Amino acid sequence: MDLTLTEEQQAWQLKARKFAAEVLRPRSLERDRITDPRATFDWEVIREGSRLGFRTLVVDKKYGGHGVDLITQALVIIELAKGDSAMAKTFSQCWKWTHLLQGGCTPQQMERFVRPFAEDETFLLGQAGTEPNSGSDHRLPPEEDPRAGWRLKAEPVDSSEGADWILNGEKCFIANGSVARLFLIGTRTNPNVPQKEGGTMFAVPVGTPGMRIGKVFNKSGWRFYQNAELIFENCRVPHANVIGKVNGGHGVRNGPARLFGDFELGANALGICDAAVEMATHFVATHWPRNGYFKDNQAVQLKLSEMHMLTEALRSFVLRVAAEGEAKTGNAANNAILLQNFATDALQRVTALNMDIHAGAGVATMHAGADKLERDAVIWTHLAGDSVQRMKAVRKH
Amino acid sequence: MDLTLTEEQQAWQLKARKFAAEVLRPRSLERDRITDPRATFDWEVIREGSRLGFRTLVVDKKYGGHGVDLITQALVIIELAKGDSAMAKTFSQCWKWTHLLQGGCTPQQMERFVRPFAEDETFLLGQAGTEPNSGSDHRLPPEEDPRAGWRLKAEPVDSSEGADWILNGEKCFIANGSVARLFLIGTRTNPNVPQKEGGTMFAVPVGTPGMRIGKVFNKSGWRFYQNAELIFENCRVPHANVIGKVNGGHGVRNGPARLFGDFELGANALGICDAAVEMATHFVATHWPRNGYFKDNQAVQLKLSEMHMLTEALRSFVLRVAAEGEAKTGNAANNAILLQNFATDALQRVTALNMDIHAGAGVATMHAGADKLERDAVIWTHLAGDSVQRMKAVRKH
Amino acid sequence: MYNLHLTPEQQEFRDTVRDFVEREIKPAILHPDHLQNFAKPLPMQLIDQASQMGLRSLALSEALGGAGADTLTSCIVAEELAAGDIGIAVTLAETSRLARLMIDQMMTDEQRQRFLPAFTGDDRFHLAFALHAPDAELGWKYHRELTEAPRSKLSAARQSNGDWIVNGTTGFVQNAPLAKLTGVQAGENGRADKIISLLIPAGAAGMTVRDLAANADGVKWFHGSGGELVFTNCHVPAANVLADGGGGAATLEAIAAGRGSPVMSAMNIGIARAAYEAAVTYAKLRVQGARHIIQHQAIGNILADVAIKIEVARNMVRQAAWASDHPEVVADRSVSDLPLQTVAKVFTSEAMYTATEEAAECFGAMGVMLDMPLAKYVQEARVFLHSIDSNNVAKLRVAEAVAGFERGARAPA
Amino acid sequence: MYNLHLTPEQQEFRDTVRDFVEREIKPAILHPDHLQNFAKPLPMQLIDQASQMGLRSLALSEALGGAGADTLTSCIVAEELAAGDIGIAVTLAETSRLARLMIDQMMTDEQRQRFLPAFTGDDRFHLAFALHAPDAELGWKYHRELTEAPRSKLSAARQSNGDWIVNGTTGFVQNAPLAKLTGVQAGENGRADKIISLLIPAGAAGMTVRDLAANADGVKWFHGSGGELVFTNCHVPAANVLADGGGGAATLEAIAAGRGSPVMSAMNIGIARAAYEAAVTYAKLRVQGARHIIQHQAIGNILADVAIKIEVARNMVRQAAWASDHPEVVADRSVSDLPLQTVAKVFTSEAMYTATEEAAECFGAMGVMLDMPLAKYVQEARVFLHSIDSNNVAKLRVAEAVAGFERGARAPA
Repeated sequence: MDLTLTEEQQAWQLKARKFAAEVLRPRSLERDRITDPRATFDWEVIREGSRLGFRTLVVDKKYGGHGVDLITQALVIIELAKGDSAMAKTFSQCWKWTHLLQGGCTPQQMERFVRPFAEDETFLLGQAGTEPNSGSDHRLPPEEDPRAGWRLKAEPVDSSEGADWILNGEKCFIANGSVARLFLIGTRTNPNVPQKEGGTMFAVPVGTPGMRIGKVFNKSGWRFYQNAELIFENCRVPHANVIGKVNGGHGVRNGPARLFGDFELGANALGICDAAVEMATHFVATHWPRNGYFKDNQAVQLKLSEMHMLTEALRSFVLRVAAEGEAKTGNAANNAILLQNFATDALQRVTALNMDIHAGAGVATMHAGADKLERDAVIWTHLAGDSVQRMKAVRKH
Repeated sequence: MDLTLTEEQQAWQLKARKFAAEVLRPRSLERDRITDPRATFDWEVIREGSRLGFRTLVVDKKYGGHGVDLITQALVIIELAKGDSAMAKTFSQCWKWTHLLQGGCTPQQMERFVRPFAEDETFLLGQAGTEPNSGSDHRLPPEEDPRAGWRLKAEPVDSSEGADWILNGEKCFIANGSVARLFLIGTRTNPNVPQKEGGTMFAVPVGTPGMRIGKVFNKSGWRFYQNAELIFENCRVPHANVIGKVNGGHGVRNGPARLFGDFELGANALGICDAAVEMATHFVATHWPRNGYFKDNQAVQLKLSEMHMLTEALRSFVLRVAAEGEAKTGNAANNAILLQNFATDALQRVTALNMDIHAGAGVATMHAGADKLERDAVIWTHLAGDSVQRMKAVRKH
Repeated sequence: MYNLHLTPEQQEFRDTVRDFVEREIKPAILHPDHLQNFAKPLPMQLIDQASQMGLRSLALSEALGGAGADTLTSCIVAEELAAGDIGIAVTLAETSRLARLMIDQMMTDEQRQRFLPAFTGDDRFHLAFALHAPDAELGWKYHRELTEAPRSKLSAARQSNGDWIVNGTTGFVQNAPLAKLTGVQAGENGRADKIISLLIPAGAAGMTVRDLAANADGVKWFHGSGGELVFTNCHVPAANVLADGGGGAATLEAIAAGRGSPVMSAMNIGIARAAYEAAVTYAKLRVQGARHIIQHQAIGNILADVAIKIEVARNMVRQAAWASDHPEVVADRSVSDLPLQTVAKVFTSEAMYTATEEAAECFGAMGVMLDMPLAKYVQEARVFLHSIDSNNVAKLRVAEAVAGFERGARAPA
Repeated sequence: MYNLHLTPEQQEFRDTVRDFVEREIKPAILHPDHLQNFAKPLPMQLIDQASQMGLRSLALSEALGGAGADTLTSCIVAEELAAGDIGIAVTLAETSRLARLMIDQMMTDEQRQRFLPAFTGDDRFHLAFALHAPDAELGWKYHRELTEAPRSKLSAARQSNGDWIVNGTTGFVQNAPLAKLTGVQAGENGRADKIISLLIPAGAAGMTVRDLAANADGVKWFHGSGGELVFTNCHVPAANVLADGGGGAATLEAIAAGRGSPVMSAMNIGIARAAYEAAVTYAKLRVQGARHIIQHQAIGNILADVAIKIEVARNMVRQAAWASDHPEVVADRSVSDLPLQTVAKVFTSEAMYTATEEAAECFGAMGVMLDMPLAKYVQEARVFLHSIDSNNVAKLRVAEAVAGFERGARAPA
């Protein structure tokens, strides 16, 4: 057992730290405060990040990416999220779907979908699973119910092999929804069996007739991160765009992208925790220096101590799951679920303690950064920490 | 970064697992239920464990031990504690003082103290710091107050170099107090300066005239583990028994034994968590199988999930600190403090959830094992998780 | 109109009992010999003394020789007694509440004439009642109809002369090993929809008490004394049939539905308060870091947290207690129509357990020593989380009330 | 004697306000346009309507044209209003409580004649009061004597004709930007031991309101409107000196010491209740796993937990409210002598924040959307943890009470 990082890993970590400090952090509060949810995005962040390799970090080298390991992915997410959690997620969301594509594409599809993604610095990826009546909570039992899960219909134009498909239905809360160029769409190709057996994944480029982007959701946190509706009205997609097999969408979605998707939330949360610890430590060191209320204050010491404790516990968990995931050991996927649950609890407590510290003896205005971190942290409840996400871990046992 | 265990590490882990299952677990509840706190101890456990190498696990090979690394130490503690936490601690307490001796002894002292310890399968070690008015809470500020800390006095018989010392005073809560053969005694050799600058550590074999064992404390948990009073009345100790330097006791105590002492509580807690998860999982799988109340019960699933989550977070933290401690990286000591704090929270929550699960819809008798784990867990509050232990982590910053 | 004043009588009860606790109970109960005794036998002499003070018949009507205390007054007394010893408190509270239920509300005049003098004249005359309660595991079936019809644990067969023969085994019955008179609810031929209540004196042939504490794999997880009652062709004369309707019906229903009597919650508070008071006293004595530890923020914050929890819990329990005697306060919407006793039970048991642990933390290592009071308080507070009825199902019962779910009528067994 | 009944008048207030909230406030406030507006301007027209219902002068005595509501009644109204909108609730509650303080208790007859008609006749006549409060940071100095003498933030210099000249800057003053009349406490020449109270009409030369929400590095962290008052040689005629003693003294002391008015805590409950009711409604509509989600234990347990927290908090706040008007209930030991308002504030703000977050969890992703109500409730509940007075210091104040610590008298500045 050895926690040493390779030189390459350290190099990526430092590059990400610099990018976060110089590009993300300075724009973080400014983007957060824009009222129109479509206007919070900043392409300059994407372009700069692309040039440094962050957008295509997990794309295989032979397709023009960097093909880094899971540990490097963790290190980069942590650093980027310390600069701005939502910006970090915009990048790592592309990695998640790179994992999906690389797990499910034929070589031809790799050329058609992954290479163009790698080559264009404003090319982002999205995937659409959630629907108005099939969210993360559709896994409340019984998930084997055919009524549960995706309802967006994909029907073959005629019954011959290799025919086009017509998509009809609606997706919501789709990440990178208003900014991605290519979406992976979970569809129902057989409504009479559970989603597991009757779902199919399609690659649908933006601009495909019949697909349009609906509203961009106006969230209380993670405002930079775009979540949008996607609406499909007789959207025709060639059979060559099926990723994996027909009725095999569940397997494609639950390949390497699943573990990564749970795991990245742990790493991102850790970045926020690091930012909160830094912010609180700075506040304690600089506020009221004359009378030292904070430094001599046991209540504040206990809060800071708890912030450190949870942050280091979370860091340990993130690094372990990264190493396990990279080594493909048996428990990695399940530990990734537990990690995202734990990240929710740790993150929300750490950001709340940071706010408590900034509140001092009471305030009439709250430090905008402390407020933002807590609003970003609340998002985890609805991604990684609700009861559905918590039961998932033991249902698999 | 690589979490793979060496073959030797795995061998120790398996050996410990077998010993815990065959020797510790079968005696665990029986020893716990003995009312006389002096009678809970079982020398057979020590002898068996000694034969397998657990008592002398960290003694250098050249002195007859096994000299295993910190990762192996963690793995063994986890396994032993899963069998019985207090029995595990009795062994690992010897390791802690082996660390202290190996960090502070001259070669002659190694021969006089460590070799006999290694050779005798009922030789246990103890160290005495706490006094009735100098407990772990003496670090509430200001620790630099000369009135804080050890008061047990050690005075030279005459002022010449190399003279004997006379010890007077009292120690309490001393682990292995009624069963150890050799104690390391923290004394005050200069009461006019802070303990840091005026404390000296002596090795005092049991049987030294003027030292006697007082009461054995009657604890609600960890009943196997012996905590006793040590009373010194004109106890004469040769100068050759000073470990480290005169007035250098603080440094000796805060060498490798300090990190290990914080760290081992994390590992031990993890063993209890593993036992609790196993117990709860078994209960859920076997209780009321006919109507499946538990298995179909979301409230129970959420409790089990939280138990797994905290246990895996704790495991990650323990392994990381073990690896850092072994690699002697900068933050290991501080992370060990945070680890013991976190272990307190995780352990107490996990054992409480285990009890909740065993409580089902309400009980008139509680599963004795679930009750014991929770009583053992409460001990952490008073060792590793009170406010003093939590402030320590940030005071060092 | 809203008013928080206690009556002079309530205050006098409180002060008298508190004084009794300080003078008599604490010296005996907090003696290291008692504290270190794993078995902790009930201190019967202290219970006798309390009986002589009228606490055994506290809730019995004044007309029958009791103090006629309402539930709020019973809570006030119970908190004080439990701050001394939970075993004493729970034994007396159970007999007191059953005196009201069985003697005042369920007995015929003839039965009263037979049993009241013995009850009144004997400080060791305790009562027990084996309620026909809904299946304890019902809570797990949150928001689901039952698939099986409920059954009565005890079956009573009517004899031609009107007498009854009882068979079966109850669940846990508080005070069962002590009781000189036990009320028992049984289903006629096991039918859950035909419940009769019978009076059975201690020593009746065919009735034995099964000691649950003797369970080898388990540890006692209730307060005071209790056990299961085992009936084997136990003969009960017709004259011992209790009235099921009348004054007792509402009480029985409340007991069955509430499943977390405010009096029990008040005892729970008493334990935490004893721990809190001990911690405050200790924190004012103990010096560390050149100050009394109460002057350290870390300790101050703990004690404040404990004080807040106790204050809030007591207030909630008083509300639930008073409302249980005044259902019209729910009807006129002055208070919520949630099951307040269950709300109070869940909140109190969780808050008081944390509070007791926090109080123990102030004692350092002494907080876990069996010869000191704190370890006792922690263990006793822990039992409240799961004993008899656990918070697991209590919360689901509150959830059913929130959801407005009511189980449909079921076919009798 | 202990009694939990609300008066018919209290119930009527509750029902009327609840109806107003449902009919008028919610449609406007929960409109996506309002919800998504970061600035959320105060809905003055709704405040006017509420004023016409008498809510602006709720606590003013009936003799002077108010409703003479006590603190408990004010809490009942505040909870209901806040379930609609906290901005409306806090604005009205502040004016109402200050109407009682300033007009009933501190004004001379002559002053009343000058100001009451304007107050009565103008729905937009709001009040503010800049209290001379003990140093807000005092709490950090748990159990320590002060090393510096306290100072008054405002200094008033007496002129030869009896008029006063005020200089200095207050801390945060609720309603300051709205108030047509502001009470101000200043130290004579800055002396903290010589405080006078002055009436200053809006627009007085030398008084400006500093908008704290405009702070570039900070976000608004209070409810309703407020700001700091900056005085630069502000001239106040002798006729505008308020009585400091008399009826107002106790109120002023209570405000200064309590620092967590039960009325504020009642509003905090109102927010959580709105979130809870929304969650129950949604859980009964939303279908997942082939059932309404309220039928899932995971959701049921959350809702039960929220319901328990709200019930317990409301009960505590009512106690603190009633006790604040009836100090004799502390004196006769019917309730605790801890600072009940602070106890209620700490408990309520923590419990209601958790409750609101839990309610939001039931909504899945919709729980964080700004065009839905839940995100608003969560943010509003969060502010209560730290606004004006934070729980950090509030707990230490409770700790000082537990420890029996009182700061010694200090030398005047």
